[in-house]
Amino acid sequence: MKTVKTLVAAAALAISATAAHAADTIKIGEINHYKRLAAFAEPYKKGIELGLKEVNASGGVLGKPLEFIFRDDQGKPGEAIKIAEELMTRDGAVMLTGTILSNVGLAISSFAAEKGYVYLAAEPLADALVWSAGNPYTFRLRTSTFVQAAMLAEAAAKTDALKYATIAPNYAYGKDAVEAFKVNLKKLKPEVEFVTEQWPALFKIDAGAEVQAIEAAKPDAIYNVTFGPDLAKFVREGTTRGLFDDRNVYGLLTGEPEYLEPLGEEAPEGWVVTGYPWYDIPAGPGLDFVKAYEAETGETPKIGSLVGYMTVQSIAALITKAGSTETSALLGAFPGLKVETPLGEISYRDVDHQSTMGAFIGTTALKDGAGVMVDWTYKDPEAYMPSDEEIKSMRPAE
Amino acid sequence: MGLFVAQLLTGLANAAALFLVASGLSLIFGVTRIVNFAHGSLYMLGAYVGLTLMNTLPGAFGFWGSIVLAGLVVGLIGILIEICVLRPIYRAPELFQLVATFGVILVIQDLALMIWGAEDRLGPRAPGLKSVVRILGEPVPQYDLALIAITPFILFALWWFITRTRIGILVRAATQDREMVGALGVNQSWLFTGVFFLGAALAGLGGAIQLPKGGADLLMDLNIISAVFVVVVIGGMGSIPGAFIASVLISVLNVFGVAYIPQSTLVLIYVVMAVVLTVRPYGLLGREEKAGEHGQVGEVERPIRPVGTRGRAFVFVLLVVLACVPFVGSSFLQVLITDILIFCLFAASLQFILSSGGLVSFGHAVFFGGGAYAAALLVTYADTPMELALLCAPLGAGLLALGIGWFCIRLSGVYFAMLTLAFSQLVWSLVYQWGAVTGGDDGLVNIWPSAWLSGTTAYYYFTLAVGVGGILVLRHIIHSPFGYTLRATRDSARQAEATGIDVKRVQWLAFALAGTMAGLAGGLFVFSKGSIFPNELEIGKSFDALIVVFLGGVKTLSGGVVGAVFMESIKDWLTRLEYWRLILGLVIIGVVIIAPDGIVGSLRKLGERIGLLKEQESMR
Amino acid sequence: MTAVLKVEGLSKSFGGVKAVNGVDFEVAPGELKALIGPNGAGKSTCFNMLMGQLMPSAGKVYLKGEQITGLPPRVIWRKGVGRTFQITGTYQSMTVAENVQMALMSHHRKLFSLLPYAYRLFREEALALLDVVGMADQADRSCAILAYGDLKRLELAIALSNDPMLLLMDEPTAGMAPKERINLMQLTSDIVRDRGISVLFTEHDMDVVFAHAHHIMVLNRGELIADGTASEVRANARVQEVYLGGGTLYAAEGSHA
Amino acid sequence: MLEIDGIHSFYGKAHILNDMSFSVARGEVVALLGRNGAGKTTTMKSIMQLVRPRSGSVSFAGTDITGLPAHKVARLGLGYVPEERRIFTDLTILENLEVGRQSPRAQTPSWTIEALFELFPNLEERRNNRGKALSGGEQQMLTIARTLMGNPSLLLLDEPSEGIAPVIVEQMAKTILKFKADGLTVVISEQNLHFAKMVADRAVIIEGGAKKFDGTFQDLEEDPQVRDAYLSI
Repeated sequence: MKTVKTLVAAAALAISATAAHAADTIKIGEINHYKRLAAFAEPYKKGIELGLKEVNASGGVLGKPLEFIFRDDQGKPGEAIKIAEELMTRDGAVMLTGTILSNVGLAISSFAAEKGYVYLAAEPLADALVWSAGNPYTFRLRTSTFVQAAMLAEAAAKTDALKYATIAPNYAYGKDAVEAFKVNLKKLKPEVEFVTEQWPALFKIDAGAEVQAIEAAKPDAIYNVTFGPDLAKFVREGTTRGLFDDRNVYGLLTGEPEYLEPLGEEAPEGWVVTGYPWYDIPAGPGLDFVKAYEAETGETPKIGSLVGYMTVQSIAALITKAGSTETSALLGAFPGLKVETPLGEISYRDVDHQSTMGAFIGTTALKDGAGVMVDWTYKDPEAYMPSDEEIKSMRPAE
Repeated sequence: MGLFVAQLLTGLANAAALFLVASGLSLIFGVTRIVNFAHGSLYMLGAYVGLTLMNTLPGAFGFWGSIVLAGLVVGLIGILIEICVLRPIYRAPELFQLVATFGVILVIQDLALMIWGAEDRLGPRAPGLKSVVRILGEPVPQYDLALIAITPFILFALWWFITRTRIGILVRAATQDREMVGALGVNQSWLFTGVFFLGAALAGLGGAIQLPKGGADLLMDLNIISAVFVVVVIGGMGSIPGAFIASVLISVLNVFGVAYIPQSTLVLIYVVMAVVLTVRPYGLLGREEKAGEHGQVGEVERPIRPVGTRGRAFVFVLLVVLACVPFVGSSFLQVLITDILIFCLFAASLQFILSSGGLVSFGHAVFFGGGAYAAALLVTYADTPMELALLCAPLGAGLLALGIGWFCIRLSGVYFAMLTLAFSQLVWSLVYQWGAVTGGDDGLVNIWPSAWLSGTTAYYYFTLAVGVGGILVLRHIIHSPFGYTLRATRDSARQAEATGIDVKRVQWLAFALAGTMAGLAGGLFVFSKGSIFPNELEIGKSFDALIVVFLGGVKTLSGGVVGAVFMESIKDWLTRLEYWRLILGLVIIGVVIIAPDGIVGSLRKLGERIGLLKEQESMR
Repeated sequence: MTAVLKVEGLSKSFGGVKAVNGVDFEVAPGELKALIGPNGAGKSTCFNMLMGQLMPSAGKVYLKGEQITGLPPRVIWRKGVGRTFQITGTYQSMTVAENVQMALMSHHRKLFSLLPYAYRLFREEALALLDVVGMADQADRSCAILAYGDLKRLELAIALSNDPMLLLMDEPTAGMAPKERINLMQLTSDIVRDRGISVLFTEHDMDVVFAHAHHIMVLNRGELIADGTASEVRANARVQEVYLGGGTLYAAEGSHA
Repeated sequence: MLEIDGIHSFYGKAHILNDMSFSVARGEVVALLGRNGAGKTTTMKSIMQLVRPRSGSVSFAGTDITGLPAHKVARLGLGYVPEERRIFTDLTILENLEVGRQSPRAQTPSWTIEALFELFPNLEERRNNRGKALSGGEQQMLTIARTLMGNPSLLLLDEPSEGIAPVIVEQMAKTILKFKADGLTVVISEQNLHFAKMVADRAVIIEGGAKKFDGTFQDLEEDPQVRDAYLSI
């Protein structure tokens, strides 16, 4: 028993001793899944660091340097909330941002609303964040799942395909992505039929079995939401077994460098995908970013790099507009905030706090032994979003 | 028909890697009694090493050579782990070694990240086996056929090795009585090391051989380990043919599950596991395990007494200090202590059933998460006020524990542990895949306390009262007749039965009580975080609790609480560092080696040696 | 007078092998009766069926005329049968007194009580029982550090805690030195006499058996081949052949013991 | 042959052997006598180095074996037969024997499986049966046979008569005398004085972890004080 107290006492001492801090920088609390999803989080972090360097080189915000405190949430929402509290109350962060996992994003969002902290969800894709579980304190940068799925549905509706198969990881994001595709496609082309829906467990795909099950349903086209190692296995088995021959395939996020690059020369050809064709960006702010990023890191950018970079830009613009780091000022400045980014000007919508960052949609091809997107276009999201009334009816009363 | 055959073949091909890893785990467990949690990490290393070698060595020879070499390299890594980490602690209490293997997982995770980087790697295809063969019109990849051909060969080789060679006989003899094997002139240390080499090499082989069907990524380790446990348990711990049958069974079932119930593949596997264990408690080919058959090593637990006046004064002072925290500490400190208190209550509930009851549960988080979900579901769907929902958390978890306990309590030892794991994973997969009700992975959010408790400080005091209260209640129960009865069933079930004690009933109620307390902790948790997600009842959460109990000291009363405080505090500090998992892993391994009796047990011994504590009467 | 224990046609087969085959016997009140036989003769199987650890394949067991066949051990214990084991089954993590208190808590049906401190319950009663077996001075020692002979005595005290009418003792003196064997069996005999308890025990030490048992039964290959007084059994040719041997070991000493 | 010199052995903190010394000559049968808990088994285990003495030394055939791992001690020719018949119940009789097999050594009786089956005919009948199917007596024979497969020059037998029917005990005594005739040195620990007298040349009485008497049985009979104090029949 004795040891209990000694330890508690020691722990309490250690914690309170390090609590002092100086306040000559503006600190932003950044929480992410750095360890277990390092493949996605690291380019994002590098994007942030590039953004910070540029912001601070031009004098920071409100005359002070901008600083991000990066913390690892271990992939646990409960842990993320503890860290969020620590960032806000001990480390002197003025607002929270980050997270790639939707569930962590949702947890922080709920926490931010309860405690009255501003939270910019940089990467999580779940639509619930801004719609069904939306709240006044939460804003989101990245293009929503719904919009990207709607863009793919639009492309799909233009073909003769009537029988669709879907495959998506069996968790909330996958479910949202399939639902959004179905809703949008049915709206455009009511006669389509979904002949099978496959739900492999996230990162535990049994690709051979999935391919067989889809093949057995004899679809005209396939809608894919798998990503990461699941996607690699699915593509390999599907290619080997001829699943993709003479079929249209629509891949949500499949064109993002994070997922396309590891496939190397086995990247599928002719899939219609959303992604980020950094290698093909015309001159302008988009290319400037790519060049700056390559120069800074020696690596080619991922979509995460872009999101990280735009997160810094958004926050810098937000604080500048608010003229203060007080929560009330930030909250007042956020709706309608306009930000100049590599993708052009985006704004944070008043109705659902979602940014107007758009998406690239194009077709996959092989070039020099690597998968790329060709014939791509960049589309603004607003045309694909539900109407303001629909959104208002989804968002909880405030 | 064609499709059916093709599906069967896919299942058989998928069984290959699973069987290799599972047979390695089973072999190691069979001989050393170590439940090697780090086996998935060896599988991951096999994949990375194989990939690196394949990129260096050209052609078909290079490909197959790389697979064999990867096995050998991982086998050598296994030897390193065995000699550096496990050898020093073979004499520690039973199952203590699993804490060390957990440390190994953390270390390997960070090392792999350092060496191979964060990006997923796609495995190369097998030279000459890149296309498909048409069987009854269905395409079957050539490599699948190769795997189907190789696996029985490995099974046969292992079987031959175990049953027909002298070393195999020695291995089986050592499984039963290590000391005796040594007394007959066999160097058991090297036998163990050899077995560890073989088991690790099999895992490495599994990792390398699956490369053409997948690749290498940093999530492989934990992704395969639960499937491997399922296979080993269904097949029967220590049985290699059992591991084979179970990997085929699970893989084939999975293929058909994908085709016919694509939404519930996870649930399917755990249902199969629960059913098999309920019908055949020791797995398909496992043997009945008598508790203590393999010699529960380590000292006997000492007689207990409630703490004296000095101890009570100490607790009182501690409580006063904790009560003063809001006046001096930051709001974060309150949040941190709230977290720690909740975890302490959770760990104490596991310690109750594990130490006093001798029932090692590998799935205790199901009651923590179960309680949290009970409360969260009530709030979400019935707008239940927080006070009532919080009351329902322990009740819900207690009911769940009564249900799960009814099945599990019939077994003992490692099989009990594995059945609790199966049920907790079953509940987890239900919560995870039944999104319509539980929100699945997106969890249930906006579960906040009532206004009077919504402030950080108010909730801090509330947790302090309920959490410490819960821990004290558990402690008192250990000293009550029921606690003594529970310890009696642990010390000698036979004697207990022969003196009027209904052993299973006592264990069942204790299990339910522990579940209830874990549920209370879960209830406190959900209202402190405002949300609940499936990861709170996942295998990892159960391991967290197990580790702190072992780290604190199994054969003590306060081990769980001390371990929880220790672990949460150093985690809070370490997670700020870049390679914190590496450091945490090393810290865990270090503590395990330095303090084989756990922190409390070792401090107590130290105290006795330097004369601070009264020494216990020694034998004779 | 009703027999305390009556066994009729008791049989047990394991996978077709008959371990115990049609055994009949009685134990009278106040009787100290031994069950001997070669290893594997079925003594332990027999004992385990009497105490409910094993379900008989056939046959009946009566305790004071009441049928107890197949009841679980804990129920048989509550009906007044105490048991000691060949390998002691005490609670290693408790003190000597607590071991007895545990049995008393069970006897007084306090097992599920959550409020009182267990170490205070029935302590006087426990000390009295320990006094009977001469262990009172060791009441507060940890059971784990007791000498083997003391453990055996403790087990006897535990077995007495529910005031049994019958004690089943499986090799009560196994692993003890000759002097201790005599002491323990003397103690048992005294208890049988003072409390009017009946005892059925198995034993390999013929000194102990011949010196203390009122009657001796011999079991061989699952069948009872003799049941009688010491001299009857010793004179039985069959018993000599299968069990006692040529007599080089015990013939001489048996007479003067 | 075997020299034990002032060893102190502990289990954890418990001091079990206190300055134990005795020696055994080649071809001799020595019985360790004493009540349960006196330290007989610990003495055996300390010789085998299954329990490592904290001080003092054990030497065997001129080699200091103190602190060696048990398997090395066994390879020097010390054969240990434990008390609780620790056979490998999942292995067949033949496999049990295989575990004990070591190469023959000079000046020591060598054993083959055939020779052992001649000595213990019961085992031959059941050669492919698993250990758990054997009766207690057969298990005891198997433990001895298993150790003999290592061709030991000195045999440590821990309580060979315990829990065995008298008729088997007699057989056992004959077997041990045969070993002696073959030139094997034997140390047995016993509580059964009748049995010890039948086989042993010399008795060593242990009490409280220390040696209290060392001499022939005749000496013992003539020293009633010792006899009554430690053995008391």
